Amino acid sequence: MPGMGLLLLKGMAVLGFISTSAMFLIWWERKVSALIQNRMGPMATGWHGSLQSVADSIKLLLKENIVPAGADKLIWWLAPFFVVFPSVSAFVTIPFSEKLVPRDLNVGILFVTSITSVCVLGIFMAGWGSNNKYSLLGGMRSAAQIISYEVPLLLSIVLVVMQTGTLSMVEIVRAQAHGWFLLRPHLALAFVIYLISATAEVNRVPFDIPEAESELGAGYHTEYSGMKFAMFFVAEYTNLFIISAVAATLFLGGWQGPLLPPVVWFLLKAYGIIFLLMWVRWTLPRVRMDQMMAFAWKVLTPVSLANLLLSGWLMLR
Amino acid sequence: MFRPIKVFFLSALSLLIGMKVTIKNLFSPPVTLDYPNKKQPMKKNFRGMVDLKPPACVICYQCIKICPTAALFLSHKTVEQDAKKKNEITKFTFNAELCCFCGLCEEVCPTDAIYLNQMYEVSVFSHDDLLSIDLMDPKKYKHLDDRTVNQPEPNPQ
Amino acid sequence: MDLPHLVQKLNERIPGAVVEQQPSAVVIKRESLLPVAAFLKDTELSFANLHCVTAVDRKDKIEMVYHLYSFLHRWMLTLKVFLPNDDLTIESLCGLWRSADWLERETFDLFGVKFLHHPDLRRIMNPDEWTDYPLRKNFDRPDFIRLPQSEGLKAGG
Amino acid sequence: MEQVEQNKSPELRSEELVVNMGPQHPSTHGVLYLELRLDGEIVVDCRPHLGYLHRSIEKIAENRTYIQFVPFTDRLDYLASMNNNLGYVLAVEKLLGLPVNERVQYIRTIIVELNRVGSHLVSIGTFAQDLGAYATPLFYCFRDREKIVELFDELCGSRLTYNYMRIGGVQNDLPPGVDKIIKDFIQYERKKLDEYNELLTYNAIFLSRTKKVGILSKETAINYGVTGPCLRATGFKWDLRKEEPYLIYDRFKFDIPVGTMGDSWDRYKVRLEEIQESLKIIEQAIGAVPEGNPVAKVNKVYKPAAGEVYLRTENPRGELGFYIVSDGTTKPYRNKIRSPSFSNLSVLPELIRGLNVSDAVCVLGSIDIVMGEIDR
Repeated sequence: MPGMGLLLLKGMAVLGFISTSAMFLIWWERKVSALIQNRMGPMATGWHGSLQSVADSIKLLLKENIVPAGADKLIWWLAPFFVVFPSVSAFVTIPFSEKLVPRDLNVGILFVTSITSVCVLGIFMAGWGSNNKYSLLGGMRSAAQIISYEVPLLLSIVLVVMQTGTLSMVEIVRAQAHGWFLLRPHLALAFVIYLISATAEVNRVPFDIPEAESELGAGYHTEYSGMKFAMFFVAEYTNLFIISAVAATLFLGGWQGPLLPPVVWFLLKAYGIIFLLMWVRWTLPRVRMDQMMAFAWKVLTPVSLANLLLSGWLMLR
Repeated sequence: MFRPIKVFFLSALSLLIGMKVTIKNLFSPPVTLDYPNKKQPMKKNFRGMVDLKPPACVICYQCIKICPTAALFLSHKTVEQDAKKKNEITKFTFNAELCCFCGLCEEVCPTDAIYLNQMYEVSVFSHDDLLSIDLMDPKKYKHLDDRTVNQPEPNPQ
Repeated sequence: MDLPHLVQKLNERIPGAVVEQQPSAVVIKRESLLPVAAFLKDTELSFANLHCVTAVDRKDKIEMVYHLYSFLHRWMLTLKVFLPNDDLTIESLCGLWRSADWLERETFDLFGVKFLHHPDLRRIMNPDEWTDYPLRKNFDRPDFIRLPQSEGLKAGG
Repeated sequence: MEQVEQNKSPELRSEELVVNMGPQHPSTHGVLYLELRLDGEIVVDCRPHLGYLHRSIEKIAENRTYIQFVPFTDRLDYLASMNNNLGYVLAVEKLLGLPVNERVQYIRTIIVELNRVGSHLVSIGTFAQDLGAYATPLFYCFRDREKIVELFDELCGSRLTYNYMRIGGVQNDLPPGVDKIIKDFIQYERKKLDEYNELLTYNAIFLSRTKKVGILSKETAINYGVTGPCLRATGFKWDLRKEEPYLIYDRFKFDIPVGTMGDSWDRYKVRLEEIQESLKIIEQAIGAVPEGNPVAKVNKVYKPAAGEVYLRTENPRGELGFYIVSDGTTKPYRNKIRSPSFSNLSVLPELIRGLNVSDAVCVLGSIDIVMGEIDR
C-alpha cells in the first residue's frame, strides 16, 4: 500500500519536526530570557549551549519516574498523553507551504481549535491525579482559564472565516494573496484578541496562572518527573508553535512572501510571533485569577463580539 | 465613557514601555561571566580559606582566643635547643566546617602568620576533608589549587 | 517627660505599683502590670507602641522587660517586672498591644514564662514537644556546648 | 449566606482546604511555613510557623565576648549585614561610653546607606518575582546590587557577611579611589531607577496586582509594632534617622518618603524612593569624609560596667533593637535582638485574610521579610 507508506512518512516528519522544534524553542527561550536579563544563558554544551536541550532530554529520559503516594494512578499516567496527543494532532492541518501540508482538511481551522482544547482535559487530569493540593489548584485554575479564553479566541477566528468563507487553512492563506489580513483594521483587532487569548490558552505569562511558579510551586505538573515531565514540556512548546503557526496562517499570509521559499517564510512568521510571546513573557508580571477572568469576559469577549457584528454588517452591506 | 478607554490605552502603553526596557537590555552585553571558563579575579583582601605561614607563627594563641566558632586548634610543646627553651607547634588544625570566615584571626595575628587566602572554590567530596585541615602542611590545599585563580605565591619567608 | 516625673505620676494614679526605680527603668509590681500598661497606653502619655518584650534570667528571679515607645513624646520607657522562680506567670499584654502576641510567645518559648490570658500561647521557634527553656542560665543539655574549647588553649593560653 | 449553607445537601458540602505553604516554597523568602486555610482560593485563615532557621543567636551571644559576636550579627538580616553590625556596635559603644572619631562616623554612614540601597534592591526584585515577573526585574536588581557588593568585597573581603564594623571603629579604611566608584554608582543607579519605574512601577498589570491589596492602616501597624517601610507606607512619617538621629544623620538633607494608603504598591514605592534618599545621603557624605584613622584594634578586651542599654537603629526592614545587659564581665549577660521582620511578619495573618492565594504571596513579598532575623 503506497498510500499507507506516505502517511507513515508524513507522521514521522511531523513527529521529527515537533521534537526538533520543541528542543530549539526551549534553547531559544532560555537564550532570549538570558539576554533580556543580561545573562549568558546555556553555554556549556555545544556552540553557545545549542545542544543543551539534547542533553536535557537525555537527562529526563534517564531519570526515575516517581509516582506520588496516593495518586490516582490511571488518571495520573494518562494525563501527559492527553496533553501531548492533541498538540501533535493539531499539526495535521498546518500548511507549511502550498504543497507541504500533512492533510488539507476542509474544516482545518475548526479541527485545530477543537483538538487543542482537549489539552485542558489532560491538564486537569494531571492536577487531579497528582494528589497534591497545589496541583489541584493549578488544574482548577487551568480549566477555568482555558475554557473562558476559548470564547474570544474562536470569535476572532470566526471573523477570518467570515472574511474568506472557508474553513480550510490552505484556502485562508490563498485568500491573503493580495495582502495580509493583519493590514485590515477589523482583522488587526481580531489578531490582537487572538494573540492575547492564545497566550492564555497555552498558559504563558502574563496568564501562566495554572503554573504560577511563585504561588503554586509548578502547578499541575509539580509531581511529574522524568519523561512525563518532558512530555508536558514538549506539549507546552508544541502548543506555542501551533498558536503562532495558526496566527501566521490566519493573519500574516502564511507561506506567502517574496524571494525566499514558502516554507522559510512560514517559519519566519511563526517564529517571529513566538519571539514576541517570549519577549512578553520575560517582561510582564502575572495577572491574578479573577482579573484574568474579568478580562476575558468583560473586555475581550464583548470587544470581539462587537468587532464581529460591526464587520459582519459592513461585509453584508 | 471616555475614561475606560483612556485607562485601557494608558495600560497598554505602560506594557509597551516595559517591553521597550527589556528589548533594550536584550541588545546590551551580558554582565555575567562564562564562569568555569572565565574567572573573576578575587579582590585583594578576599576572605577565603584560613592559611598559615608556619615560620612566622609565634604561638601567641591570639587567633584561638578570638575565633568566635572555635574553628582553630593549636597545641605546642617546649623543646630545648642549644640550651635555649623554644616553643614548637605540635598541632595546628583548622575546621572549615565551623569557620565563619570572619577574618578576626587574620586581624589579631601580631606577625601576620595566619591569614585568609583567596580560594573560593572550596567544595570537596567529603565532610571529613574539611574537619581538620593541617595548617602546618604546605600542600594542604593542593587539591584545590588548580581550581583557583591568582592564588598568592606560597611565601615561606 | 522624664523618669522621676513618670514614677510620681504612676504613684499618684496606681499607688503601690512602683517597686523600684532603676537608672533607666521602672520596676513595677506583677499584679499592677495591666493597670499600669493601660494607664501608659491610654492616657496623655500615649505609649502607642510596645516595642519589645523580653526577659532576663537573673538566676534568683526572672526579670520581664518591656520597652514601650511613645511617638508623641519620642521617649522609650523600660518597664520591668520581677518574677520569682517558683511562679513564672504574668498577665499578657495582648489585649492592649497586638505586638505583644509573638513577642510573648517568644519569651514563653525561650524562658518558660507563662502569660495568662494569651490567645495562642505556643512555642514559636523551638519544637512543640520540647520541655527545655534554652535562654535560662541553668539550661544544660548534653548536646549543648557553650563554646568548644581548644585543648591547646588550656595548655598554652 | 448562612441560609445557603444550611440548604446545602450533605452530598454537596464544601470543605476548607488546608495548604501548607512552605517551609519549602518559592515565595516564602526562606523557610517560613504558612498554614493556609483556603475556601476555594480565598484565604480564610493563616497561621505562620517559625523556627526553621532558629540558631539561638541570643544564647550564642551570652557565650561570646563582645567583639566575637559581631560576625553573628551578619547572619541576622543577611541582606543588610552592615546595618546589623552597626546596630550592635553602636549599642556596645553606648554601653562602654566609647567615643569614635569623625571619619568612622562618615564611613559608617556611607557604608550603611549603600547596604540599604542593596537590600532594597533585593526586596524590589524578589517582590516582582513573587508577582510572576519571571526573574527579569530580579536580575536587573541583582545586577545593580552587584556593584555595591563588589565595593564591599574590596572594602572588607566578603560579599554577604561583611563583619566590617568594629567596636570603636571599622575593620579597614576606605580603599583608594572609592569616591569615584561611589559617585559613578550614584549616577548609574539613578538612571536605573527610571528603568525600574518604566518596567514595574507604572506597569498596568503590576498596578492592578498591588494597588489596594493588603491595606495596612496606621493604627494596626503601630499596634502590631510594624516599623520601617511598611509603617511609612501607611502614611506615618516616622524614620529614626530623622526623628532620633544616631550616627551623623542630622547633618544631611533627605526626605522621608511616605505612602498614602498602606497597600502593597505603597510599600514597594516607599522602598524605591528610599533608594533615592539613600543615594542623596551618600552623595552628601562622600564629599565630606574627614581625615583620621578609622581602624579599630580587635584584640582589646572590653569590660563594660554592669548595666543595660537598649538601642534602635533604622534598618532597611524596620527598627532593629539591641538590648544588651552587662554584668561587668567580658561577655554580655543577655543580648536580646528585637528584629524588625519579626514584628512585621506578625501582621501578615491580619492582612491576607479574605484575599486569594496570589494576593497572599503579593502581600508577603511586599512586607519583605528575612527569615534570618525572624528566627534568629
